[in-house]
Amino acid sequence: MKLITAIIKPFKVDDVKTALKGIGVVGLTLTEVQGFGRQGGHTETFRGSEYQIDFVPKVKIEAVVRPEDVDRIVEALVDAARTDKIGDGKVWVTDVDMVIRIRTGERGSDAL
Amino acid sequence: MKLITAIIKPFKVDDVKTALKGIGVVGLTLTEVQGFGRQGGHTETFRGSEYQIDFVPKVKIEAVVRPEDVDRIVEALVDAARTDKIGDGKVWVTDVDMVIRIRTGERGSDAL
Amino acid sequence: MKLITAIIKPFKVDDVKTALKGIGVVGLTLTEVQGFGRQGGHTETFRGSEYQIDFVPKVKIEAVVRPEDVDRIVEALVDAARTDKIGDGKVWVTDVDMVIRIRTGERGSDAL
Amino acid sequence: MDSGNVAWVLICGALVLFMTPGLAFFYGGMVRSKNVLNMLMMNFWCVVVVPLLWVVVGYSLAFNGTGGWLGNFDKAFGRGFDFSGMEPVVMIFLATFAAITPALIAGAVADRMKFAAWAIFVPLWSLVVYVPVTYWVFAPHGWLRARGSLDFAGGTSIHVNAGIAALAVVLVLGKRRGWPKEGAPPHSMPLVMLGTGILWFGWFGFNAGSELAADGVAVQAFINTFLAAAAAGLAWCLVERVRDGHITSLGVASGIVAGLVAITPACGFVTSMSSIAIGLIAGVICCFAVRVKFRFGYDDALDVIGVHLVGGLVGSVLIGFFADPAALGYPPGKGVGADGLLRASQGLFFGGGGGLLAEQLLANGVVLVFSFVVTFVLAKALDATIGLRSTEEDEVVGLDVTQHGEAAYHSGSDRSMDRTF
Amino acid sequence: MDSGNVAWVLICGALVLFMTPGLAFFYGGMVRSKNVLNMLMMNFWCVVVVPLLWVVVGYSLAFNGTGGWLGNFDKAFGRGFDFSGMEPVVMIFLATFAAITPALIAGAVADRMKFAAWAIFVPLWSLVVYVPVTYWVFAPHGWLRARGSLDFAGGTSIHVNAGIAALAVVLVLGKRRGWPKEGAPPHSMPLVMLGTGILWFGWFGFNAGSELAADGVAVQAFINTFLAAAAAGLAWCLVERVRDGHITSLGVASGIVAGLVAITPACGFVTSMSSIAIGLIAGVICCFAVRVKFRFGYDDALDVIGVHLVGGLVGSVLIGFFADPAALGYPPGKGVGADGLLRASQGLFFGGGGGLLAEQLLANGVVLVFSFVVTFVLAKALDATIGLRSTEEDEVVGLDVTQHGEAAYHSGSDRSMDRTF
Amino acid sequence: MDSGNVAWVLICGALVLFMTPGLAFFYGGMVRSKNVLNMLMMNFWCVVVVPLLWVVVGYSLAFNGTGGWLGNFDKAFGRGFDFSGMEPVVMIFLATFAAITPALIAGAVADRMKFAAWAIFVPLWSLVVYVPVTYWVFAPHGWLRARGSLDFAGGTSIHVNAGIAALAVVLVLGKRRGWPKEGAPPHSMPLVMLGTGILWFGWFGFNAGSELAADGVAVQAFINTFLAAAAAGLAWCLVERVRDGHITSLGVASGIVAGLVAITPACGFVTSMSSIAIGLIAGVICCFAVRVKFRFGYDDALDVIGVHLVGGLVGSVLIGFFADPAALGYPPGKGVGADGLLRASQGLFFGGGGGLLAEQLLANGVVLVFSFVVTFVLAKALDATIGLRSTEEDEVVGLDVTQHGEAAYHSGSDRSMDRTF
Ligand SMILES: Nc1ncnc2c1ncn2[C@@H]1O[C@H](COP(=O)(O)OP(=O)(O)O)[C@@H](O)[C@H]1O
Ligand SMILES: Nc1ncnc2c1ncn2[C@@H]1O[C@H](COP(=O)(O)OP(=O)(O)O)[C@@H](O)[C@H]1O
Ligand SMILES: Nc1ncnc2c1ncn2[C@@H]1O[C@H](COP(=O)(O)OP(=O)(O)O)[C@@H](O)[C@H]1O
Repeated sequence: MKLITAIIKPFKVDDVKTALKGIGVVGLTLTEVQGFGRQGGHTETFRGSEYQIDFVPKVKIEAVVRPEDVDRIVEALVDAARTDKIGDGKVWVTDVDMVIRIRTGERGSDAL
Repeated sequence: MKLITAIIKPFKVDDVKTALKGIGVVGLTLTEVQGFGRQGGHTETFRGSEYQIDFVPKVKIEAVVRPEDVDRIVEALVDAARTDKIGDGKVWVTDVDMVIRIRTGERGSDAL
Repeated sequence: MKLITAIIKPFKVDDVKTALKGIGVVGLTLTEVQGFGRQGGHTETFRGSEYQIDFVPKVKIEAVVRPEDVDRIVEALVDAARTDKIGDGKVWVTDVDMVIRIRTGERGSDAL
Repeated sequence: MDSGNVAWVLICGALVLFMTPGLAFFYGGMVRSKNVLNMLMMNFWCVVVVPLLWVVVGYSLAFNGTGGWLGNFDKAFGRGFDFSGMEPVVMIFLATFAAITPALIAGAVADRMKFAAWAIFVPLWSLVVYVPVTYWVFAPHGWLRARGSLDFAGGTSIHVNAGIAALAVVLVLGKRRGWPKEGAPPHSMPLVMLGTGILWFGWFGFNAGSELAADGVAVQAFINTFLAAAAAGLAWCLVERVRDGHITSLGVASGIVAGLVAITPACGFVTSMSSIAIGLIAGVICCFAVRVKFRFGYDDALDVIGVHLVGGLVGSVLIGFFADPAALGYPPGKGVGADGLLRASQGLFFGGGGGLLAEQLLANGVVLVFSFVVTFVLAKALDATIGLRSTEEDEVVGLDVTQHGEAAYHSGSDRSMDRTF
Repeated sequence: MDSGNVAWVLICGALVLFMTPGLAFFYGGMVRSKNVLNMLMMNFWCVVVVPLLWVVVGYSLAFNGTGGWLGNFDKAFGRGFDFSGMEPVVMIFLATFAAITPALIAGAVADRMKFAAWAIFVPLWSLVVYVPVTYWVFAPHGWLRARGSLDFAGGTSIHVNAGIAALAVVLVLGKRRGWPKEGAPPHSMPLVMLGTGILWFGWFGFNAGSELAADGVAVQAFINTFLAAAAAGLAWCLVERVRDGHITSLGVASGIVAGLVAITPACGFVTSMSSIAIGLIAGVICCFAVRVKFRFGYDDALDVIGVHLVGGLVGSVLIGFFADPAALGYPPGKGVGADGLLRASQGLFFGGGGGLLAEQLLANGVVLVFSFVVTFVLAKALDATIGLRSTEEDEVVGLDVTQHGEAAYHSGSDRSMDRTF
Repeated sequence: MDSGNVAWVLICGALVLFMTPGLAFFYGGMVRSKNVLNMLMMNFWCVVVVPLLWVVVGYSLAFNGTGGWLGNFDKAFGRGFDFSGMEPVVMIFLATFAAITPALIAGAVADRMKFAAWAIFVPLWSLVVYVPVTYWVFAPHGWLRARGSLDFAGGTSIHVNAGIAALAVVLVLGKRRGWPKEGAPPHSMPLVMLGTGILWFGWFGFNAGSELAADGVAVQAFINTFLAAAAAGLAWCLVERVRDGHITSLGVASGIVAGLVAITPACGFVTSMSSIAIGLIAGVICCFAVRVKFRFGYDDALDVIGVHLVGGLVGSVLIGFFADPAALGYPPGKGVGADGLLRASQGLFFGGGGGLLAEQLLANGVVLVFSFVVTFVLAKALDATIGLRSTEEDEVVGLDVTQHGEAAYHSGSDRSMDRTF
């Protein structure tokens, strides 16, 4: 099994979800995160004091998938998340030893 | 070292924590996440407009553990988190190259 | 590629960010998490009923980096995050199969 | 028709109307974020449904009579009011009291009651419990009032009445899953403190407005409302400091409300110093009373019983000791009050003997029994028909989504969602 | 100068001032957290800019005249007020009305308007639209009023006026990206409910204060304000229950506001039972009206048109049917009202024939056309010069950060940030 | 006893009571979520403790005297009030002033003060600083007032007094860890804006109620309170626009409060146009004053000094220029005011020469010195005994959990927790 992790722009969540659903991804987990990167942040002013906010809101999407599906899914994800503007985010893939469905105890691809 | 990641139902957090504590897990990290899966979500209505909310609140639990403990811990976790209802969640295990305790710089199992 | 994951004390975020920036880390992702560990939590009282709160607020930092940079970065991170008080947190490193920049589709170290 | 009195009672009416949202936030902050809208809705429902009922028939039945037991229909449908006199002012002022009384009960049934059941419970309870009790205690010829029991602004008819009714409903409704082993800390204490501020602010209208005139008694009631709340807030803080080691914001908020409840029946009959005493006593007693539910195992989620029932009883009984209408310039025993029919005697501490105390005990005893029995029967009937309790699944998911199809907060700073119409 | 009347109108003025923050929270809770401060600012901007304009020149132009079309400058710069009479009280009371009227429009343009454009739009609109319309409808000699049309507290001059202006602005401004396919649920419903509570509370001052005295008509207006809000809230809930299967908190809040809007023009001319009827009708109609935007494709973000324009029209037209000043003790047709110049005739249902209805239709028709045209031109002019619309990038990032350099919430419990000065 | 005046002053008292929760939210929204309950508690503590002290002894010492320096005990323990006159109304009205004054200081000591120390500081400070200063400035025979200095609603005795006391306390208390390098942005700006709305609403009672009657002067004070707040809010916005490029919500809120502070001493002595001038001046000056702390390095966390001390001084000194009691119908120099003892002279701009200005400078100078010295000694004494400052560990973890055993928010939508009793 492989774990696909993607950091995307929040307003792209629906598009990505729809795209992944479209190619048979039946489950994923989403986390609200904050990103630091080339995109840079913004400044805020409170009573004349300026603050540099380096972190911008992002969404992290994690999906455990079958190894053979990784390339298709990553491709679909990247297409759906791309806006061609800086800050679109990253996708990375890591190896998973095993996955279990809590409800049934099923393992491996049956657990997805 | 191995990293156990579990997505569970929020109201199961206490049970899972107690169970893991019981079998000697001394530390873990929790994140509030939102899950998309078979369980499906719900609809919300605002001034007559309907929205399909596909994501349901879940909690992600991460614990770095000794390889030899993985099976016992996963088992305990699954038992504690199971409600036999759809949406109970997943557990997956990934490999960890090294772990360090920031305070002491200890590495490996001493760091847990 | 390697993924460095660190759990640190929230008020250390700026120091850590600055330190990593200093040694050339151009991007990272931050998540507000809650930690359970040796540090213990605190009790809260509501109308005379006590609650034991085991989880303390922490921040999780994730950075995908080149394998050869791991040691330098981990070291810098640990130094910046250390307060020598219990609860400083952990750092762990996992292997990453591949990483892609969504905007450009670049892979590997070019994606960072 | 004196413009100063009209201005005073109208603005007091607006203040009391504002109390129901205040109560909604006070309660709503204490529940988990999955149930907060349901709590707000239980309160807002009272304020849209009950006032209509009040104007259509409630007021006439609760105030317009010559017998001791119940009013008639002469003032039903807003008929027969003379707008050159105070009566329409009084009618609408009291509509806000009718609205907030069932809302008090919402705190006890939090997190688990089917909204449909609540929606039906509220108007029925107002008619079969609130209206008769109000007549007995408040109406010029009400039998409990005629006997000489005193209730200036609604300690017996509102707080004791709603508090005991809350007990009856929770006994039928049962405990929340996990309770008492598990508890759910407030999802937003600032919301609770906002509710507290609004309640105190509005309570000046509730108590001092009940004089129905801007005169010396209203001033005394205003002063007492201020002091009793402060004294009870302080008392609760001190108990917490000694007992728990901490002074909590929920503690001071609870104490303030307990003091306001306790002074409600007494505020027009006691002196400033007595109001401080009443506040201190109520603060201490209620601070312990909120823990009684763990001993007896009834799940009064947000302590309606510990604060409103107990606080109301404390204040109402203490009238028997502290009442000093003479000091306030009432001709004692003579007909006084807005309608000239009130008989205000002295309390035990001020040369009045035990007579008044006895009447206070009787009046509250009567209300306790009547309200508990009728409410219990009503709750049982609803449970047997449409069912009071939400499903366990709904309780886990939360009442906001399951009862109202809404969620209170959507944090995702700029996640938008597809509309499905 | 009667102290009771002064006290009443002053406190009502404070209540109406409090309504603008209330409106800000009502609207602010409905937008996403990235745009909430911008929404609050659009409202607060009105309350800092417009009252100054009002005292400097607005009041004099909007009320102080002898012709039918516009006032003069005799009372400009706060000159010429007699502080032993009611006029300065009336002037400042009405300043709060002037402030909240443009604020109503903010709900329609939410999430996408450049703040600089809003900052300029507000004072200009107040001068070229609000001032003349107010003179025609409200001023003693205003031509629409002189003809006999009735508007007790601002249904035509405020809600219809602001509602149609909102339509004109959104037509120039265009839709939010993604709308109507995507929508954005309220980021904080408790904030919406807080706004609702404050609005209802303040609306008593808005309506009953408009009598400018604490008398029987004020009492009737107060009662009607209470009942119509409750009736409309109830009606909206029932429609939702039947149509959507759920009763929502946003629904009851919307219904309450719709009822308050609808009774605003009528509250001083109808009986209690008529106010319930008006509330029920307004609640049902507005509950459907808020969905019209999807059919016609104008992006009225927070339903200013569906609630304020439609609700205002409903109430204003229903005066033609329900007006019954005789029952309220006005000498019908004779000169009455605070300035002794009002001609209040009976409505269709109460023996008045269709005359009043015709005047109501005329008055609202005139305001609809005038306000739409002038506002449309004004919006076009601003768009052509400084531009009305924020960049798409700013819209995505959010208006709080891009327009105001602030974020509404900083949750990180103890993350501190480096100050860069 | 005029019912209109009683109604007016009572409702104003309720409005001022509501201001302390308002201030709590204004401050509470500006701190991090780990410290918000502590901030709310510092405010609520004032409102439960000080009014009791006030009725028991404070009022009598602060108002009931014949000498120039301090009152006596004749009205202690609520004794000796005639409820057919205005005095009890005045006493309770002023209790709310006594409560909010120390609460103002809370903004300066945010995030780091031990709650136990605050709990003791508040009543002591009220007795040794607030009571004498109030007597000198406000009491009929107070020496500063007798000399002819003017303070209509508490600019000198409340805002200057609390502002300079705040400076004394923070000098003893020291800076927050990380300050000024690090700062902590507001955890909830909507909460700040809510506080702002409540403060403005309540301030009408604070200022216009201080006339203690519903008459022409009250109307002028009401108008001025409205206009100065608007003008200062606008001024602050314009400075921000020019200086920082953005108009912020915290900016408009700060400006509004600065204007309210500045007009407080002047509202009953100046004309409408003068109040606009005072507001504009105060808005600009305070907008720069809040940055002075970075130059001098005192950690006035939420700018009590920059807004209340500076704003109070500005308003109080400008009385010397703008006072025009003649235009307001006061017989100049003659005995006027509620107690008939006030001597109101003209300001420099209105033919009064420099006399009044000199008195204003003297009065504020005296209060600055007295309040600073006594407060500094008091703070040092507390620091030496129980300690003012929380531990660094507590400061990092947050004061809510460490001082009160509570957390403000529990977001986990349905996480429940084991009760340990
Ligand atoms: N090395 C990294 N490790 C983890 N997350 C990263 C890394 N680099 C960037 N990110 C995440 O991706 C987001 C976008 O990256 P950024 O450099 O801003 O733009 P782009 O993806 O177009 O290069 C960042 O906000 C951060 O959340
Ligand atoms: N492939 C996956 N990758 C990551 N998370 C998943 C995946 N599938 C499911 N999840 C998580 O598990 C939760 C429960 O899964 P779901 O399919 O709803 O029920 P069940 O676990 O009973 O099959 C989801 O809400 C989601 O958070
Ligand atoms: N085995 C673990 N797996 C994942 N996270 C852990 C683990 N142990 C500790 N943590 C995280 O590290 C934080 C600090 O750990 P703790 O034991 O409290 O102190 P220390 O790091 O000084 O040993 C915890 O709050 C938790 O978030």
